[in-house]
Amino acid sequence: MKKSKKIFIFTILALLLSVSVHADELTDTLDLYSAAFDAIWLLICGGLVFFMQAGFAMVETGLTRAKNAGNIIMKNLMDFSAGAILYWAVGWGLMYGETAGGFIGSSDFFLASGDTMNWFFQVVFAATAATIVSGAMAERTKFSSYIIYSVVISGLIYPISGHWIWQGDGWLTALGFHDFAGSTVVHSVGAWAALMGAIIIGPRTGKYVKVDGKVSVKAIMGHNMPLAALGVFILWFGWYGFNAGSTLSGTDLSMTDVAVTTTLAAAAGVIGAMFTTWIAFGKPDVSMSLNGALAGLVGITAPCAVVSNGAAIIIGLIAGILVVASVEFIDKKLHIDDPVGAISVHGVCGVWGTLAVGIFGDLEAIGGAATRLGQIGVQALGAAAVFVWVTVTAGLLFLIIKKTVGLRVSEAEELKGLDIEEHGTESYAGFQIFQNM
Amino acid sequence: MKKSKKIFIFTILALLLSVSVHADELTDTLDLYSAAFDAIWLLICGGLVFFMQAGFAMVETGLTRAKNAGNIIMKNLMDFSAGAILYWAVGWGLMYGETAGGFIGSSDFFLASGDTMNWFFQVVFAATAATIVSGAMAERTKFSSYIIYSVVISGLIYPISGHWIWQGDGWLTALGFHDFAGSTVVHSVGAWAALMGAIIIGPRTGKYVKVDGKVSVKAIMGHNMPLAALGVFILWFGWYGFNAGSTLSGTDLSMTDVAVTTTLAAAAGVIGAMFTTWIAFGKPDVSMSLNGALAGLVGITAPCAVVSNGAAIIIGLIAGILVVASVEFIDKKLHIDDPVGAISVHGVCGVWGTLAVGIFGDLEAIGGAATRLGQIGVQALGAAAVFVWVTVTAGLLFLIIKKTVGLRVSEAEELKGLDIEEHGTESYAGFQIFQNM
Amino acid sequence: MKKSKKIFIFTILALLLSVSVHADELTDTLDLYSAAFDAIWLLICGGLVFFMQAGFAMVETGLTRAKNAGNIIMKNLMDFSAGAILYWAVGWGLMYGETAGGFIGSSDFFLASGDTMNWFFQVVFAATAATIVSGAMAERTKFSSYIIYSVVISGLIYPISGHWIWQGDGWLTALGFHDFAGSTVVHSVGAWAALMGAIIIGPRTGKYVKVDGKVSVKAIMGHNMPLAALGVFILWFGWYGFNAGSTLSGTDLSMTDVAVTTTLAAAAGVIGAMFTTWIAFGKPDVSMSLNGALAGLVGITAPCAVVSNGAAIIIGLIAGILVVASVEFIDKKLHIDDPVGAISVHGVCGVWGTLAVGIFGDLEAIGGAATRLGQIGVQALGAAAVFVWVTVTAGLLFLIIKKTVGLRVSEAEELKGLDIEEHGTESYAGFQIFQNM
Amino acid sequence: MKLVVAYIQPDKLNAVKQELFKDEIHKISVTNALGCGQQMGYTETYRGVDVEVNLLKKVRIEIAVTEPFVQTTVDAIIRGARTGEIGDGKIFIMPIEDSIRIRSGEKGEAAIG
Amino acid sequence: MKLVVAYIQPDKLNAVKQELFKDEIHKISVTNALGCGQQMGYTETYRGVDVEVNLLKKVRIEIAVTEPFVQTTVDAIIRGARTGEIGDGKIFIMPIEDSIRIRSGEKGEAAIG
Amino acid sequence: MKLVVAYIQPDKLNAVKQELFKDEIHKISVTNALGCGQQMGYTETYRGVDVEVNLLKKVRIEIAVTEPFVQTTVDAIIRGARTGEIGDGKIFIMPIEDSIRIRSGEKGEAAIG
Ligand SMILES: Nc1ncnc2c1ncn2[C@@H]1O[C@H](COP(=O)(O)OP(=O)(O)O)[C@@H](O)[C@H]1O
Ligand SMILES: Nc1ncnc2c1ncn2[C@@H]1O[C@H](COP(=O)(O)OP(=O)(O)O)[C@@H](O)[C@H]1O
Ligand SMILES: Nc1ncnc2c1ncn2[C@@H]1O[C@H](COP(=O)(O)OP(=O)(O)O)[C@@H](O)[C@H]1O
Repeated sequence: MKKSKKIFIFTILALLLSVSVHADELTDTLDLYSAAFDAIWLLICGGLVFFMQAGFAMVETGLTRAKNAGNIIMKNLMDFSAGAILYWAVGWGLMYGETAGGFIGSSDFFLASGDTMNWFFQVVFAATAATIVSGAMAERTKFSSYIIYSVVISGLIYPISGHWIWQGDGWLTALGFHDFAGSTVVHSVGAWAALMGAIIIGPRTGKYVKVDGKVSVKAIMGHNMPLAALGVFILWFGWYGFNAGSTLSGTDLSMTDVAVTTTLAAAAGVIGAMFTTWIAFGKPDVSMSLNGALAGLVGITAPCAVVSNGAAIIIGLIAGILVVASVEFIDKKLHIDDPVGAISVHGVCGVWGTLAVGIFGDLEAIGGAATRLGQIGVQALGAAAVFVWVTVTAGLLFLIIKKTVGLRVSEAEELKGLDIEEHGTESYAGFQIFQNM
Repeated sequence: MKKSKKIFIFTILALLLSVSVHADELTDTLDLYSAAFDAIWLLICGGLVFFMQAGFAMVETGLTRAKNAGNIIMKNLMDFSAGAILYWAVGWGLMYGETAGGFIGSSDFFLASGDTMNWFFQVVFAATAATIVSGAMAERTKFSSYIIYSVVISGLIYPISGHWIWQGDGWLTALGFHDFAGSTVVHSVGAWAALMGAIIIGPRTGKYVKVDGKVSVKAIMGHNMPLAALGVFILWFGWYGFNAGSTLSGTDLSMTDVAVTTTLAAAAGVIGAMFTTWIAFGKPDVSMSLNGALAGLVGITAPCAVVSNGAAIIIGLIAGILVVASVEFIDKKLHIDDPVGAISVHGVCGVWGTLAVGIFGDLEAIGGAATRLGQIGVQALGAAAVFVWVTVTAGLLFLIIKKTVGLRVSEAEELKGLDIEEHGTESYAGFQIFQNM
Repeated sequence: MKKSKKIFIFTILALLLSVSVHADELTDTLDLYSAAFDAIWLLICGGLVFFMQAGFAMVETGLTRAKNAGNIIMKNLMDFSAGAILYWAVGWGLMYGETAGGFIGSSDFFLASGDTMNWFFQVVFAATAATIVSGAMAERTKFSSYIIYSVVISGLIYPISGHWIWQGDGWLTALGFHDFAGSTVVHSVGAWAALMGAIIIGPRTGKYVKVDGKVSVKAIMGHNMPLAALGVFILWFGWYGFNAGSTLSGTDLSMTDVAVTTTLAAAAGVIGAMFTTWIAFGKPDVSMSLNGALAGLVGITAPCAVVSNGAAIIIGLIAGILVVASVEFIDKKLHIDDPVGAISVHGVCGVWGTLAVGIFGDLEAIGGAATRLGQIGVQALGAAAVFVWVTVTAGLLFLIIKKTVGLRVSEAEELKGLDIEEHGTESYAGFQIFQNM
Repeated sequence: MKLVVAYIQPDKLNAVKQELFKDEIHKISVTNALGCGQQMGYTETYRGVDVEVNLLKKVRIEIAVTEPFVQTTVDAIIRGARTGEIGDGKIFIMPIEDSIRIRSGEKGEAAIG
Repeated sequence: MKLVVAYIQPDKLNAVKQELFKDEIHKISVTNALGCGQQMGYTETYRGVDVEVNLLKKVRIEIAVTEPFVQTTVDAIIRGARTGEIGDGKIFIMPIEDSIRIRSGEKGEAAIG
Repeated sequence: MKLVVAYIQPDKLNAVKQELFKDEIHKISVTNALGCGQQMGYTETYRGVDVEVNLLKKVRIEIAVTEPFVQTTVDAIIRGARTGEIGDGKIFIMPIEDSIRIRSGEKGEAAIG
């Protein structure tokens, strides 16, 4: 009996051992799976956000004139390309490196850590911020200057304010500022740089004509609405990667909640913008309705994970109305020439989305300030801080470029079109196009 | 020895306990993973189906005239936007809420259940059904009327017949009707509404000209084949989400079988349509070959999960031939003006696909009727029921709109183009375009 | 006490048993999950690679003339459609069937194995190889001949050389040849077929004009740069599926490393090409910069999984420079007319990428030759073998077609445009286009 | 020989062509044009800014005919293009001194038809 | 009656229109044209190959006027289009023998305005 | 002064330009046009429906020259455009009464070249 007992004990021990060995393997497998979820998720979402570059290119091309189409494309191609390499060398380190006082990252340059998964998902965001600028400064900017400032934005300006909010140890994070997918971090940064650029470079020739001392605002029509519409659909599609991917984890099931708030806000943005133009101008305007979709998307970007579906609809609706009002105001009152409405879409609606976190957000989910008013305050502070940071640095940048290499093409070049003058080619060879537009 | 025994026992018990605690955690983890598979899968597939909106917009824009391009775009933008909000408020509840007698859903309005994952995947299907109509009624429909009927389709007509088939307790489900991804539920519903719309609104001016009492059929050429082709490629791409995503589960490995039948049927559809036009008209027709791809895709949508690869090729081939014959018949015999062939692609091939389930499907996999003939009968019944439901309700809807706000723009507006008249803008500013087309 | 002991033992045994039953179930679940990762991953990546067809169609359409746009589209549509069915019937078996001496596959025709997951991911690669040819032979090839040769390429030429490298038992695999995602297997195969096609069919009328015995090279401008740019963005987007998907496993975490090298090389390719044209022609050329992106992508396709980020940038940069030099050389020296630069992008940069594996690759990760020089040698050998295989078989194929059905349309047809002559329709009805281009 | 130049509404081109064909006038040339006449323009809006369009799309027809055919041609054009509303268009008649058929080198009235 | 035909730089169209309107000349027709004159063309490059463009974009204006208005019209065009640089364009004056308003059938000088 | 108006096949534009240049005629204006002449149209099909195209793409050339150059111009055009096939086109010669160079205000024959 003793022996059998021993055998019994050993059997059990062996079994238990095998279970625990198995358990080790199991843990490894489960960890691998968990990592695989994240990798697949972030890779696909990152891919979708990359595809937004096509969306921006098409929207900007469609809403400007045929004679500058090639130039717009080159800008979009170049800002991603130069930006990606700069963000690899410097930007990522400044944004996600170890914090220096909550203000700037200071390690992991050249992606020394090898954290390719997160880098890939982040680089496409950096490129988004940079590319927003090209729309507002379209049809008059020197290509060489464009390369310079777009590199500085992705390599320096964007990562630093990004560090404050998304690195985890940033000073705005510490205050409880919440920006889930980047209404402020990405969109506002791009838009405020766009604002400074549009101001400093001045309007396109013929946009604001002085007649008897009074400024008369002229429309310079975009040349290809179907292309612009395609761009908006691509952006909307990519935005599912942008927002839902910002869970940063493939096992965070709230991703589908995010997809729904994103959908509803975008839809409401279209409706808001369309009816606003219908009432204001008498007819539903095509390009403003397209902007409305983007406005709703930018608006929901910050709060998408912490608001209800109903709130998402309200946020989108207001964003849609806001974008029309803002485009009108910037064009007709401020006389700042923003051909594609980038400042209104990404800046104004970016701020709106950031505040909406405070106004509609589930405070517990946010885990920031204790009171609603407190959260709204923190959100306002964050938006303001980023506004100041970007307008000052981007303003300086544009002024320096203006004084040195020059920011703007000559009037003759502008008249003839940037495609011929800057790239020596036409974009629609063979088509008969009115050049006097 | 007693003590050591006790220790031994306790150790084992503790170990076993830890294993079972671990097992609880494990179950949780495995459940989470299973849910994550579903969430990722449905979110991405839903995103792909959303992107089909861009495809529809481009196909419809490309196959109609330049002067109506902006209008087509607005319709596609608006039907998704208004439809999404309506489907959230009402449609989803009517479709997937608790059944009232197998005929209509009656709970979960405003997505009270919070089932965001399934709602997201379903809303893009509802939008697909609605957007099909715009193609058939293009170039002559009042924009305001369009909004009204598209809202009714996504909010009421589509969800109710959808309930019969996809909710689980619907009366057609009970009879064994099988429609995997929606040849009937989505495509036919859109197409029959399109049919009624096209009949009630009448043909475009100049499409059917009476010469000496005989109707002469004129071609009104689409203005942008590359855009139409891009649209078809986008649709095909999105269809992988449409069909493969309809497994509704990320761990249902049959998804790759579905992807293959989908690919083969679409390819065969192109071949079928191309050779048919080659033989019938003497030259391989571009836009009909593009329609052929869509015909194959619509045809395989219902049976994609229950047929062999060989059957998929036959289904696609026949769909490709059918679509050409049907476009000819509807245009030249019935004189119903469907600029993009929506009725033929989505309606005729939708029915074909639905019947193909019965003809080629693996009866066991379908789990419906006992005999092949029985299954074909059930499929025919389902297709017929949906046909009646949609033609009656949509017919009424269009007639009411016609009598009240009016369905059609004036002939002068039509001549000048809906872009200028309905939206006050041109879509291709600067291009020299022949308006007398 | 005896009884209690027995109970105790049985309890423990039962528990252990339940654990091990549970373990069986667990293993099943874990296996299912592993398979689900692969299925989801390959399906989505395959979808992305499918979408590259749209990219190719748009690039080729944009870089050729308006009067041939419909023809280009038909070719792209048809090569995928016919190719998919051929690859299902024959190609897959020849490529992945049981090897006959390392040279050719000999089983699994008509996908008898039912391995839909891998077939789906592979068919889109086969289609990519076939579609490359259409760009180089654009604007002058008979449509019927196009169908014939594209079917032979996807059904025969591509699968056989593919077998050598990717089937596992191929003779080049045995030698240690490494081509992760297909710089040689896919891109070079397409390009060398394109080379033979472009040589045998001859240049477009008016491309090389003999003036006083000296050949003067004329530019034939592409008609739609925005479309070409959209195509490049779509291709880049799809390339994430192409390269990262080539891990062939959803739990291979190196997928994100691949995404990063892919991104950096493409970006560097743009920069390389742009600055090269800037220096060489005085202005940054739009269409060559677009080619630069593709050059970088083709270059990194083979080595993407075995090189560092820094090496990826160098590979891309050199690819970008190479592509410009090669386009110049092929056009101005060899007088081979390749409207879209397919030979340079896919052939020259394909070889460059294949060699780069040897030059920059991590030898251990490659697991091929023992020394760097050895690996470079093997890579060169593989590239050369494929070059010989394709030029000989494709050359024969084109010659036979030329002698029998004829390869080229008449000069009158070419002048009038293939859209009207081959398909009886125009692609941009209504637009006023200069036909004398 | 005269050159009859007519500006008509774009959508009347087909009708005019048919009327001309009925009278056996088969040779015409057409260009796209923009015109500003008695017909007022209209206002578009683009992103909320008004755009005054006072150059409307017109079609310009040129028909070279021998003297006896001038009236026939003018009548046919009027039949095809007249709606009675502002914007119907104008016809101008200009002298042609010579006419040459490139293919054959024929000159004068022989080359017109 | 005369037909004043002017080739001007595309970007001067608006200025010319305004000058004409100031002088109460409201009826004009415009077509897109390509022109080759004293103004040299320029060179584009496409994929590294030079493209000589010697047909530059121009706008062609046609104005039918009665004799007394010819000079006014010419002056207005010159005011609107002149920059003093090569490429400013040309004006040609041609005889019109008759003019018909399609809408009313009016003929001669009555139909011009 | 005369205005030489020629309708030619679009693909002959370059050849005509070169022949004109050889004879030192450098100033021309070109517009796109559609023409209907002896050359029959062709039939396209769109989605199975026949489309009769009887307005074919042509290029319209205008050259203002002084009397002595008329024949040279006509000959050069014929050299460049003739293939001997139907559709080669037509040349019309019309009187010009005056010509003004916008840049300098020069008038008459001085302004032509
Ligand atoms: N004097 C003119 N010179 C040049 N073109 C003219 C002139 N008068 C009319 N046209 C052309 O004819 C078109 C129709 O003229 P409009 O005055 O609107 O017609 P109607 O007076 O018959 O209503 C104008 O848009 C313009 O293109
Ligand atoms: N003799 C001519 N015949 C036809 N068109 C002419 C002639 N001379 C000038 N043009 C047109 O006028 C445009 C401007 O002519 P250009 O000689 O460049 O002007 P300028 O001599 O005033 O600088 C040309 O591009 C062409 O379209
Ligand atoms: N009488 C005419 N009036 C106006 N345009 C004409 C006339 N005759 C010919 N044309 C123009 O010239 C082009 C070529 O004419 P066509 O008769 O086909 O040439 P051909 O007789 O030399 O073969 C026509 O397409 C048309 O544009």
